[in-house]
Amino acid sequence: MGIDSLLIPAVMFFALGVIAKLINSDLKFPEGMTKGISIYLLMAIGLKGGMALGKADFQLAIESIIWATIIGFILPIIGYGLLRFKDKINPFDAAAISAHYGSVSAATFLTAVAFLEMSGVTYESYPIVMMVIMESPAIIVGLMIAAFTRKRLAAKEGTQKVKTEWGPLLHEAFTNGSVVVLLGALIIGATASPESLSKVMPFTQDIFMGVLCLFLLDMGMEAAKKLDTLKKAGITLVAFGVIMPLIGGTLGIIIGGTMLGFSIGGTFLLAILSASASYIAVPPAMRYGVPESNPSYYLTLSLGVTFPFNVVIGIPLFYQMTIWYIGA
Amino acid sequence: MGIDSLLIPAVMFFALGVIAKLINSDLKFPEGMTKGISIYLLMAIGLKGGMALGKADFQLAIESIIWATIIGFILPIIGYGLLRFKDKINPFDAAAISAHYGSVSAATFLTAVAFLEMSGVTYESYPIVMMVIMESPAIIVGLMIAAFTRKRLAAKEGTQKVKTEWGPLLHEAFTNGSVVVLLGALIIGATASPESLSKVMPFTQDIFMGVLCLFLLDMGMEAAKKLDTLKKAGITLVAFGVIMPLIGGTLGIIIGGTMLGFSIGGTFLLAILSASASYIAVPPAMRYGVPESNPSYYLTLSLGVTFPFNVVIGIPLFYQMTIWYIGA
Amino acid sequence: MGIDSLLIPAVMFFALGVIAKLINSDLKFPEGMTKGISIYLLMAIGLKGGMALGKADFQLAIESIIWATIIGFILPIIGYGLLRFKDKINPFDAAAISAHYGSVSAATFLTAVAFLEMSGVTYESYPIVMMVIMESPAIIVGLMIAAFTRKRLAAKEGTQKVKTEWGPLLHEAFTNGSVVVLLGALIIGATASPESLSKVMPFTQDIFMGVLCLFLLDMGMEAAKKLDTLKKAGITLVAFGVIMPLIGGTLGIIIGGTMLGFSIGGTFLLAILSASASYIAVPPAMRYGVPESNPSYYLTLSLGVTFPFNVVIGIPLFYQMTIWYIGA
Amino acid sequence: MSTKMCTGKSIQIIINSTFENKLIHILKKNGLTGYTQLSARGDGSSGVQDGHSEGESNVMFIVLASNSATNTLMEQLNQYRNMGYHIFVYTHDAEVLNSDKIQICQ
Amino acid sequence: MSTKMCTGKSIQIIINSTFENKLIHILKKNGLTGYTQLSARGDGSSGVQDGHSEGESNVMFIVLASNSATNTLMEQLNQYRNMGYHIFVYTHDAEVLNSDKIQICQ
Amino acid sequence: MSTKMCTGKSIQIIINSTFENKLIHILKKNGLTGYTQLSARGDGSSGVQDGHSEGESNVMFIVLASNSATNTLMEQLNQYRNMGYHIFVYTHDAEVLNSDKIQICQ
Ligand SMILES: Nc1ncnc2c1ncn2[C@@H]1O[C@H](COP(=O)(O)O)[C@@H](O)[C@H]1O
Ligand SMILES: Nc1ncnc2c1ncn2[C@@H]1O[C@H](COP(=O)(O)O)[C@@H](O)[C@H]1O
Ligand SMILES: Nc1ncnc2c1ncn2[C@@H]1O[C@H](COP(=O)(O)O)[C@@H](O)[C@H]1O
Ligand code: NA
Ligand code: NA
Ligand code: NA
Repeated sequence: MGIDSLLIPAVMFFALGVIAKLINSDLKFPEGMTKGISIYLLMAIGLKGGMALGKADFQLAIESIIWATIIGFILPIIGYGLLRFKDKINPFDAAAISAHYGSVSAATFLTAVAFLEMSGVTYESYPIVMMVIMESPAIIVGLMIAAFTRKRLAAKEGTQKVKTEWGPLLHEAFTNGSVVVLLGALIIGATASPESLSKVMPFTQDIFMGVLCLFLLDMGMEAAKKLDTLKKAGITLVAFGVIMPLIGGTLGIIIGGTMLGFSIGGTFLLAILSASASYIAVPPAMRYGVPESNPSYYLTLSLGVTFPFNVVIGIPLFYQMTIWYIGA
Repeated sequence: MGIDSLLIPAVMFFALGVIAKLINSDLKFPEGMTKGISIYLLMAIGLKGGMALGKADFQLAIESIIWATIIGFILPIIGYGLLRFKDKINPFDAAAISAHYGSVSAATFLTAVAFLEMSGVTYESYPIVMMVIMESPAIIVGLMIAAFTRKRLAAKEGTQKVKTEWGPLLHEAFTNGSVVVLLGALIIGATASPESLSKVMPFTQDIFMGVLCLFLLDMGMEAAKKLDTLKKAGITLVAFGVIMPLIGGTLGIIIGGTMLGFSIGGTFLLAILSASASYIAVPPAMRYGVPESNPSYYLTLSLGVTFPFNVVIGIPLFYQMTIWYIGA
Repeated sequence: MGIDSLLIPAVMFFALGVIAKLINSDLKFPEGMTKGISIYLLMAIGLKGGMALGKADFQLAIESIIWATIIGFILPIIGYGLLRFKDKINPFDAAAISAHYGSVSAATFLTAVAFLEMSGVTYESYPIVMMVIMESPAIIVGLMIAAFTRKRLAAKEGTQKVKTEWGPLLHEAFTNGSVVVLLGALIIGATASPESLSKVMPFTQDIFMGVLCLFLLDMGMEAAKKLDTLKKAGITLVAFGVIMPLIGGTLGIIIGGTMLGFSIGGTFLLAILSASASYIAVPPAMRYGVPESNPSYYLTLSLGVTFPFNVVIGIPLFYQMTIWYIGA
Repeated sequence: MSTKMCTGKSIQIIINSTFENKLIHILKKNGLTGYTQLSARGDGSSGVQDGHSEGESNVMFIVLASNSATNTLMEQLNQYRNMGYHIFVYTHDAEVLNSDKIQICQ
Repeated sequence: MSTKMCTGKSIQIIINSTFENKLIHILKKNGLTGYTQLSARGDGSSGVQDGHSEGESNVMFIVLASNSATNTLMEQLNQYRNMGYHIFVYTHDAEVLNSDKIQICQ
Repeated sequence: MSTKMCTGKSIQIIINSTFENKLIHILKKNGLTGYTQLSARGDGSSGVQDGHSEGESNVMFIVLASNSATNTLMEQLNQYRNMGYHIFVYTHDAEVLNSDKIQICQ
């Protein structure tokens, strides 16, 4: 299973994208194409989740939502602690970076779904709901830490304190485009009639895997572009980009397997969610809300280190760990 | 049937788009995506219509074309009369706005097609041809009214008269992109061999409904963006945006049911065509040809009032009216 | 078969595009759409070729690659000879133009594939590999001729000689985006498991023909846009744009039928490859590497003369010639 | 010792994209065969131009021209402005490297 | 005889696209209701902005304004700059054709 | 009391997009690490650049620099121009708010 998982087309197209950049090819997606594809992917996965959720257990859904919120709050706090250890990383950078790790990456999640489907493993719909929920809490944690830091520094230095503008930031945390499309499609998938949904499925189901390949080709190029900045980031940050998903993934397996009683497929997906780091919703929020932090760090880490780590190592690893933990 | 019709995915995605903007989400389609999708939709509907037309009655096709032209000329004149009633709206704005209502909205038409297909109701191919035809006449009527007004004002005020440039405007009326793709695909659908067309159908038929959902999501956002301007537009204009489709829809039912002898499906589609207002072909033509009018009014009305009115109320309403008129 | 071949939807959409521009329609694809579609087409054809290649003969594959390289070197030299005949075209323009004819046009190739599939004719996978290979050698020949010319002129005029920057140009010749996507998808198609590839096929196979139609619609518009410049180009160049594909196509039939022993389908595809002229990879390379040449000529010829010539006349002609040469 | 540059004007013209072809026509009639175009959005008295549909996009033209050619163009553009067209125009003094092929250095 | 134009400043502001709405808000508060926006990429101390994702794109705003309105805006933008926002601002002298509808000619 | 700004030049460079990386390289070699890029179309002696394919698109670079750095860059760009490259360059006087991080105020 281990190396096999790397030979699914989705992962191979990711590798192709990385190689394209490493050999300095001029391959480039036209502006807007990746964003268009990601709207499609979110819509498709949302509809799929919604259709499954329509037949799911209400109480377990609520419990999933609660645990998703808890994970979203805990992970950035753990991350912040790690980064501030021995005062290695300054508090603003630490706050902004760790916020990315409490949130999620839909592309990682979808690659994991592709992995399960290629292997014929079934999974529950709850992780899709959890993905929606986990977009937001981490942003709030990141902003709160930055606000406290700002207050403390202002008190110490006696300078005029910069007020955090909570309004627009909280708003952004809960209404960013990914959340809206995912949640909206989820509700539509759960409420529209099955016959009417079946007309939509050739678009949202049949061609899904192929579109994902195209998307991962571009993600590979983006990830590789970040490699340059890696040197500047330094060993501490790069190590963080590998250790943090290991912590998140382990936490996800425990919560999925024990607290929520998911099957192997569902537990594995929750592990991947927890292990993954955001690179769509959180970066703009941190740029706007924590302007004191250096933006080149967080994208480098989430896209250049953690995303490829999860796709290449995390997916087979967490799958094995889940089987071992739950006992196949 | 009434509320049911709102639960088809296409309409639900439209609602999602409206909500996204109402809660101020940053969801946004990349530049060009909507235009790309609409080229696809026009190509697909054109091919479909052409394939049906290949087997259709030639005389009825000619009659449909003649009636389409008549409707396209009559509706803007009715609209102009309504808007000029008691001199409420100035003649240039009235000319530009009413031109939109003689023309058609492909998205409204496609949502109506989706509604019929979900309900398993059959329909003739003639309305697709009529949609092509109805793009143009209203533009000419609008320009003619504006030209007359210009002449009258110049005579009254003795100022140097601004000459209307008919050439480029007539040209635009008959060769705009939507007309070319629709008409071209129609002819291709009617003349290419069925076997060769069957290779194209997975793209143009199977995934059609799904793509339409994506398109309506964006249309919902666009419609909601216009709500702000509604207040400035004033009650007269907003009322016009609701009354005009009722008049158009009724006219369409009478012509479709009595003059052309269409089935329930076909009559309903003609009602929707007549009720709908253009927001793609006509706005640039009016901007260029009637620069004296205020562009913020016409897009607000056609996209912000009439389009949602038709999708949410018009479609089930005209369907009931058609059944009642023809007698199921 | 002759006229029939023009009635396949792909060719008809190409004609529609030409007509759209001739009647000065404002139809226009949004920026980036064509590039996005062409990435998709290259990915799809690469996967398809790879899957076939997985089952193909290794030695014949190697031979194909060698012959592809030879064709790529010979054709631009023939072209240069023709253009320099009686010193008609200046050496820099001749070098840049002839380089386009040694390279290939994926859209022409795909239209030929569509033609074969509509006619139910089978073909080998080798020509797809040859398409990848033939992207590059011609660029190198073009650059070399230009470099020699530069040296000669500098010697004659005693001016300071401009050094050709080989590094970035050779690099571009071998790593341009089309080559990377095609070759990458080819390898993925040949190595990924058939089950995992079957999940990707609804996207890359089923909707392929439809997407190709959309692509050719835009290509038709682009080709027609070049017609204006044709007058400036003069009769010598236009004649070259027709004669050169005839030479290339004939060479392709001989090599495919005799040297490589391909079937009718495969031989025909190699003829089309040899007959086609690049308009994606080569123009930027010549712009950068041969700045002394006039860029408006080469795009006009490859896109405005040779591409439509091949689609409309070349495809049925070379098909007949292949049947006659091999004997059906 | 600095490279010789010659002085002229850079003319910036912002219009709705529906007028793009018309403006190109006007420029050509004035013998201004060189120009640069940028896709733009904006706001002003004719409402937000957010670039979503064709009728709601702006184009910004930049034309480098001699002082006298600039004056002539200004007069003509002013006429269109008086006819009701939304057209926004401003100029800067400019130094141009490419003295040879555009008619700037008299 | 040249068309009368009036003098003011063209203000160029380059910011990350996430601040787009905020800057529009600032402009409006200053009574600057007209502006032009261009999608931009770039490089500087906050790294390459290659336009790939929303957070890695720039926007270039161009605002034509009177000299005094320009001074006021500069002061405010400077404050944001001091707060840590990456904002790049420069101005040119400009001559504007549209004297009537923007508050340039006092 | 107006915010202190310092003077320099804004350099506008319009080139075919195939030269984008090369120009960035030239800028960097000159120590000009900040620049802004805009996607552009245009017309001129090398034909209409309508932005359709890669080889038919322009890029407009804007670089704010000190007067002396501008002179040096002009000389180098002029050399490329003499080699046959289509490159269109012009400058404006500019006042820059961000005196601290770019090498403008000497
Ligand atoms: N003061 C200004 N500064 C910069 N651009 C402006 C200004 N006023 C108007 N514009 C631009 O000109 C376009 C048309 O202006 P208007 O006719 O006022 O709607 C707007 O959409 C803006 O792009
Ligand atoms: N010297 C410069 N000339 C032109 N644009 C610049 C310059 N420096 C910075 N910029 C622009 O301002 C943005 C933000 O700059 P920075 O804050 O230095 O990252 C960059 O992404 C560039 O688009
Ligand atoms: N007079 C001009 N004003 C503004 N832009 C110009 C001018 N001349 C040329 N350009 C720009 O420079 C590019 C290259 O010019 P050329 O080398 O003349 O083809 C053109 O595509 C235009 O974008
Ligand atoms: Na996470
Ligand atoms: Na109508
Ligand atoms: Na060839």
